[in-house]
Amino acid sequence: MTAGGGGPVAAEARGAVPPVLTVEDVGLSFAGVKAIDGVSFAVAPAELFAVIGPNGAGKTSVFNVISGVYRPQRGAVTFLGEDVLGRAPHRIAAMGLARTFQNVELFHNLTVLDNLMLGRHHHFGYGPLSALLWLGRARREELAARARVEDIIDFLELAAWRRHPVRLLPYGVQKRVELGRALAMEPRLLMLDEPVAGMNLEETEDMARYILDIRDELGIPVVLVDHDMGLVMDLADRVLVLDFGRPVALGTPAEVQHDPKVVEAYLGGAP
Amino acid sequence: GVIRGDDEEGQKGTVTTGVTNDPCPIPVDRTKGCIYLGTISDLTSGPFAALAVPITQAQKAFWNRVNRAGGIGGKYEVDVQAYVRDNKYNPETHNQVYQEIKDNVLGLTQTLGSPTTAAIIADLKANSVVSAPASWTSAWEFEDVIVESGANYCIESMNAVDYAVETYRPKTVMAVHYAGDYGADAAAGAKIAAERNGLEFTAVETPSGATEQGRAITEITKNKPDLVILTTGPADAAAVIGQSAAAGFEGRFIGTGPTWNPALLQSPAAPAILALYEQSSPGRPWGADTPGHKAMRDALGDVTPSDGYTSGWSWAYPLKAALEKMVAGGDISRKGLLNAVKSLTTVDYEGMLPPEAGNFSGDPDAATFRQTLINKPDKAAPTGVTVVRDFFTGPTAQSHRMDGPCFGKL
Amino acid sequence: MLEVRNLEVVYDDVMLVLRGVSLRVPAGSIVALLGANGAGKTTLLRALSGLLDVHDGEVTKGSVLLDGEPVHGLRPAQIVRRGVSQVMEGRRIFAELTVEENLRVGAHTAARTLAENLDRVYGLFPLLKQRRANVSGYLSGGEQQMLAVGRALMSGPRYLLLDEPSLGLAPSLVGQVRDLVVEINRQGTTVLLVEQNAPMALSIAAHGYVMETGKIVMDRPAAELLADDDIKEFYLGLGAEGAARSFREVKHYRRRKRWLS
Amino acid sequence: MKGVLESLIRGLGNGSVYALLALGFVIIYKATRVISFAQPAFMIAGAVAVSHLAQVTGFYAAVLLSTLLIAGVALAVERIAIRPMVGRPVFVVAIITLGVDVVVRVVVNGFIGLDVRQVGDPWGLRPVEFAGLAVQQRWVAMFLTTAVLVTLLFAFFRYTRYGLAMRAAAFDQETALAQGVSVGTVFALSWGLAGGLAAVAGTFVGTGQGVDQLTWIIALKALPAIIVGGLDSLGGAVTGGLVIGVVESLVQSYQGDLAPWLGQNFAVVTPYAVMLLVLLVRPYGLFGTPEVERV
Amino acid sequence: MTVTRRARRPAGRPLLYTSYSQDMALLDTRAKKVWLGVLLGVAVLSSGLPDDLLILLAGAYVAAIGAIGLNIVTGYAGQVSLGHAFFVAVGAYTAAAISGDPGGRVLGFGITSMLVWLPAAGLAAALAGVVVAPLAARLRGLYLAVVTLGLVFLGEHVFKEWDHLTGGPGVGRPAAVPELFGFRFDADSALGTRAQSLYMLMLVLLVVFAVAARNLARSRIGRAFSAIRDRDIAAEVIGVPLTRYKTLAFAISSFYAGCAGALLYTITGFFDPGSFNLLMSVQFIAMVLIGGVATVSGSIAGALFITLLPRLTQELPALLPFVSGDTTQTPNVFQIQVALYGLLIVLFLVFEPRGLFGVWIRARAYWRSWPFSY
Ligand SMILES: Nc1ncnc2c1ncn2[C@@H]1O[C@H](COP(=O)(O)OP(=O)(O)OP(=O)(O)O)[C@@H](O)[C@H]1O
Ligand SMILES: Nc1ncnc2c1ncn2[C@@H]1O[C@H](COP(=O)(O)OP(=O)(O)OP(=O)(O)O)[C@@H](O)[C@H]1O
Ligand SMILES: [Mg+2]
Ligand SMILES: [Mg+2]
Repeated sequence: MTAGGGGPVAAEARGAVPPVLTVEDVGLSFAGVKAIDGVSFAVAPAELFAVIGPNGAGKTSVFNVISGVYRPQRGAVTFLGEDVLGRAPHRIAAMGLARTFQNVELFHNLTVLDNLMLGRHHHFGYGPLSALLWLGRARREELAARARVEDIIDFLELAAWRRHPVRLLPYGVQKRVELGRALAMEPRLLMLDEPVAGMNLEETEDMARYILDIRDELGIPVVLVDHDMGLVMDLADRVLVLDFGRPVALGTPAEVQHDPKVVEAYLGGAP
Repeated sequence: GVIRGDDEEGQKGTVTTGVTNDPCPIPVDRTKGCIYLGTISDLTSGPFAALAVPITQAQKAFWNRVNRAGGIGGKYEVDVQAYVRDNKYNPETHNQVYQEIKDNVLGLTQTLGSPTTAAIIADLKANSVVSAPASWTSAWEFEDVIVESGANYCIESMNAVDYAVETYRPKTVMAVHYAGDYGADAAAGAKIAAERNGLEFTAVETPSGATEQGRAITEITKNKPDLVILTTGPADAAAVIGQSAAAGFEGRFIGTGPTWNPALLQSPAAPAILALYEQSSPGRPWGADTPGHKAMRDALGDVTPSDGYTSGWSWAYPLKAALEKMVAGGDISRKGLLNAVKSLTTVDYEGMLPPEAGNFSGDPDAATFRQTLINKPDKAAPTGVTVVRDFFTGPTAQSHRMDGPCFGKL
Repeated sequence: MLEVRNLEVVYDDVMLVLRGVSLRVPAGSIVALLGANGAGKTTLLRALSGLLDVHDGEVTKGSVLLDGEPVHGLRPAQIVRRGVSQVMEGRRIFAELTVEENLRVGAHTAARTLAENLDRVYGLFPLLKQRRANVSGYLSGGEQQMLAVGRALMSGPRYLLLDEPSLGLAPSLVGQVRDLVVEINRQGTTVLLVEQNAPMALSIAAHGYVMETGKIVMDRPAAELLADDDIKEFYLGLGAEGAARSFREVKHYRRRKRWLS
Repeated sequence: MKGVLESLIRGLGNGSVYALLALGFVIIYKATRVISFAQPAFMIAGAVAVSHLAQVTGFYAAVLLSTLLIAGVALAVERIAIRPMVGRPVFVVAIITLGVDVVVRVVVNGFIGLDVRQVGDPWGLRPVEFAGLAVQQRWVAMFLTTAVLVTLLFAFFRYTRYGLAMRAAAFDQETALAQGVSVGTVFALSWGLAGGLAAVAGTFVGTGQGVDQLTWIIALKALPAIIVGGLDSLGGAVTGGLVIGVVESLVQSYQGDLAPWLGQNFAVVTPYAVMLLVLLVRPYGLFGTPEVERV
Repeated sequence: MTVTRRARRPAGRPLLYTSYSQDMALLDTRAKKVWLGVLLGVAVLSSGLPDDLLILLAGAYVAAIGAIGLNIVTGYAGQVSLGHAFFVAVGAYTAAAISGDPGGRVLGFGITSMLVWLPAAGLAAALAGVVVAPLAARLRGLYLAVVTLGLVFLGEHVFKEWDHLTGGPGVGRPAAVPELFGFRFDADSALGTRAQSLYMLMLVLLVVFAVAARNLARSRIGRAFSAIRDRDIAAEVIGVPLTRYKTLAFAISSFYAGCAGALLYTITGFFDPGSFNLLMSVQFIAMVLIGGVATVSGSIAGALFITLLPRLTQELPALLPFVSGDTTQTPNVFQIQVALYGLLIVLFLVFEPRGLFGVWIRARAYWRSWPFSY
């Protein structure tokens, strides 16, 4: 899969290879609140799939269901051909599902470096004993991991912050670190929850660039949630629109953008 | 490596570890040398602080009097103030502070508590550091370096039971006691005596803490024993006696020495105590009329009377005797002191205890002192008790063979 | 009028974050404060509402004047009582309290006007009214953001400091928040608006400041800022010819503009 | 049967003391998320203060004075040692309270002296006949006093804005400050109340058997009580206290016969056993609010 | 990856590394190497101190091992445990029983070699840790703290009842025998006094345990612990199994505690079931907090501070002439000693909540930014 992957590529991919992720008729409610109500979609390899919708529409909840944080009352979730519903989050992560969080969920007292290294947690094979002794295996694996992490640090231009505890970093940088942590997992699918919220234009543009590179050059499919329409409409191959947990529209940016339901439910007349 | 402990002997003025030719820090007579004795006691936060404080104070007064009376063999005065340490009733702490002072003292005029002393006994023996314990557990009968005074808890409660048998003809005896060297020791004595007198015996171990006595009280009121041998602390004793009586119990209580505290007569349990309680003890109370007691009262001046003072004071006599013997013998050293102790068969307690109480020679069984007293509560008396039965040895104690600490036998 | 004079703020006794910032928020106006991440905007707001020492930060130089009286060094509670109230960055709602309880806490200093303020906020955010009894920690990000803004209004402040209020809000809501700010301001509350969404901020502000690494680098009427080429390029995302750039065109190695350095 | 009831009533009596102590812990926890290990010291201080004052002013006045006195002491401690810690990790603060406990207790021991001190309460060990049961008056007194105090507290937290302010401050001090909540005042308030409650509890602990240098240990009983009830629930504290008291009392009376294999004096640890059992079922105690977490 | 891997000098790092292994080394800076060298030197030299101090320090070193253990579960993994005393006890009794005299009053198997009883003690405690972990894993913050406290009380009860093992309260039992290849560390020997041998033994062991802990901390496991502490949901979502790691944390921490317990009483040679109480747990917590959370060096500093404090406070009253040595008066020296102990802890934490480590950080930060005062 090579660069430039817009709609057609994805379409072709959908035809050719089985989807990376499928969500079928998922329903989730909390004490009366219907967070998700019959949502279905599929993400093709190397597709850049966006989910948008008003606040409280259920976007984050969908992410939480897929990554195993919430257990839906109904529906099915298949990742890389396996049914992952009800699996513990860490096992789903080990399968290669990485995500970022809407409100940055970094490990605040750890340095950027450690946060990224943690992304690689399930790639390590050594156990407590060799950890205590720091002999052969532990040392070897740690060095290797460090090398991969440094690549990401270069890629995301985090070198300057390498040793800083993330809690002291500006919000924008924290978001980048979180992306880095997800990349360090060497994911088969990347889910980004509002990656550019609270960023100024410059940073938004950088983030856009990173997302495109990840998809185009690493060929990692991405599910993107954000309220920045400029970003979503420019980057996404396909867009799913939710409202009150229900799917309102699904299609290419061009299609949904002019869908009156979407305009009325979501876009409003805002800048 | 250097072996420490005796290299101070090289220093000028030092005769041996803990003995100098220079006068004491607070001398009566500057021409005399000084013998240093250490004190390791429960002075602040531990369970026995209330007793330990007066004990320590009394011993200070005791040695002060000795010094003013010309010291030891006219050659030395005794200092017990330079090396006083707080053990918080914790074995590790006890050991730590002991390590701190051990190279500066000839012996210990007080080492309080059994588990605490056990944490240093090995070292005491290794360096033959003669020490006076501040507890009457039967374990001390079997340690040469420990110079205890007065009968141990085990004997004390044997006598208590025998006394009760004569006086109240009980059929059933219950020992309500703390765990360990104090409580279990007394309970064991009571058990032995009960068996010898063919009485039905039960033991109820109770934790410390006034609200924890519920079980003891229930056991007492449920089984209604004719006699309860009580081996706890004062507050708990008040709870047990008071509430059992409130619940209609009418049997007798006899408490072991440390169970008593004069303030119990101000407690709500006072009526019950006056009605049902007697108290055994290894020595005569504060108010007793003997030269020793009188000397003590004069020496201490106007303090709130407490038999902590009485015990502390009387415990010091054997050490005084041993020191005099050592100085007379000329071998002024820890070994010398230990030999002096081993050769003591009697000690002059100035009437506080019979001279035989100070027998430290021969085998433990023979040397064990077996006389105790029984007191009854008395609002008029300074420490709230007066003697009803002076020093006596009950048949059980008489015939009992001391072949190991009692608390092991419960 | 809220005025900051040559303010210097240091964190942990060592990290100098504000290097002599000065700005004025005239009573009754809306003032926008733009700036890259880490510029020090939040720090400035902390200084204004007396929350620095919670972060081991302190004002080492300069002063903050509220209607001419110095207020730096006052305790936060006192500052709130004087009518300055802040919407903190990152929502910071009391997750374990219900929506309504959150609002009540917001009204801690204005118990008398509680009822009317409550109606006002529910009027502005019907969604909150629906969720009034829900535990706020379970609200969605945007819902929490509304709650944060609503809570700040509960003390009926004269000066409202907003730290990125549109963060995480759906476009339609961003519009609402903008109108809301205008409305609040019309009702007589002075607003200092920290925003990453520059178009939104400048579209309603009378005056704008741009902050870079602890210094104010631009201080112009909003209209002028909107016209400024740099602002156009770096905050509004408009190409030179004035049309919005597509994110796909953005070059990774694009030159970075810095006003100083 | 009679035995069971009497044992039960004794349990309720002691339980209501635990409840008072537990309330102190909970109030401080509600406002600061800290378990104050200084409570035992305040408790014993209260009892000792009463035992001295009672001789001059009589019992009831003494209790009132001592309550105010200890509340004052608590306030001072809070101002000096706790207030500077606003925004600090709670466990650091917890250890500080521990240091405070040590200091206060040493001072108090000085006032206890060698003897057991009596608080001079009017009830003594006198029982009242009560449906054929001999019930000690002091237990009735404890129970009633606790009931009254609890009602007052509930009213306070219900009808003033401080209840809410406390929870807010506990959850996020900075944000609470930003809402104009004076976290300092909240802290002071909670410590003052807790100190006062401890003093009352201490007095009751002293009734019947007096106070000595070890009495403070009883205060630790409140810890399992607050866990059983839920760390941040006033109602929970009361329930927890009573449950612990009753179970303990019943175990004291019957475990010896029913389950001797548990060893003598299993009663001493029953509070903790109960606590563990409750937690197995409810990780936040009976009434504690679960931690809110979502991503 | 798009960018090829380069071991180049990373921007913004003051120090130049030519390889990651250098950068990831325990002592990554010259300063650290020097400091450690100096400290170890001092430690070794101080074996010339008077015996009583050596005994005290030996105790402090053992305490440090325990504190490091607590720091692993509480400092790194964020699971606050007041149950440390219990695990210490398990270790102490395992060791004592294994090396105890078979014919004696209390349980003993007569295997005196440290090589046997030290690991055994650690493992026994670790096992206990694994047993409580499942419950602990469900609890949060202070709930966990108080539950683990309950563990201490339950343990105390068991140890007091089980007098065949413990000798019973107020009586106690002899501790483990520190014997290695026939050499007795608890007796004067050609190599030095009892105190000196014990001191060196504990020093060496402390170094071993400390290095191991540092390794753990910088490994995947240490990182996973910190992740759980900072944000457990996020940790799980990036692939860290919570329960498994919480259990692991308890196991390792308890292992340290067990070893500390086994060693601690070889110094006094004797111990009593009353010792393993709330106070002990609390002292360990204090060591961790005063030293600095989640730092090994901090734990050691904290242990030294707490263990030496009483000795210090003993000397202080001597400087205050007005207080009397008369134990019946208030205030007397002994009360002041205890009060000072509490007071110093309070003062210290009020003025430096981040602990001794915080002091060091401040100093360093200041130094770093020198000559600029910010
Ligand atoms: N754990 C939970 N408990 C109760 N309600 C929840 C929970 N999680 C989500 N909800 C509710 O489900 C609905 C959807 O929440 P979700 O976070 O998915 O919205 P969203 O689309 O991410 O909104 P936003 O764009 O503001 O982040 C919201 O109304 C929220 O209140
Ligand atoms: N508590 C703190 N301790 C030390 N440094 C801090 C602290 N808080 C912030 N900083 C530093 O101060 C600088 C300014 O931070 P601040 O949050 O004010 O920036 P900002 O303009 O609000 O950024 P954003 O737009 O992301 O909110 C940043 O470099 C940050 O690292
Ligand atoms: Mg969301
Ligand atoms: Mg900010």
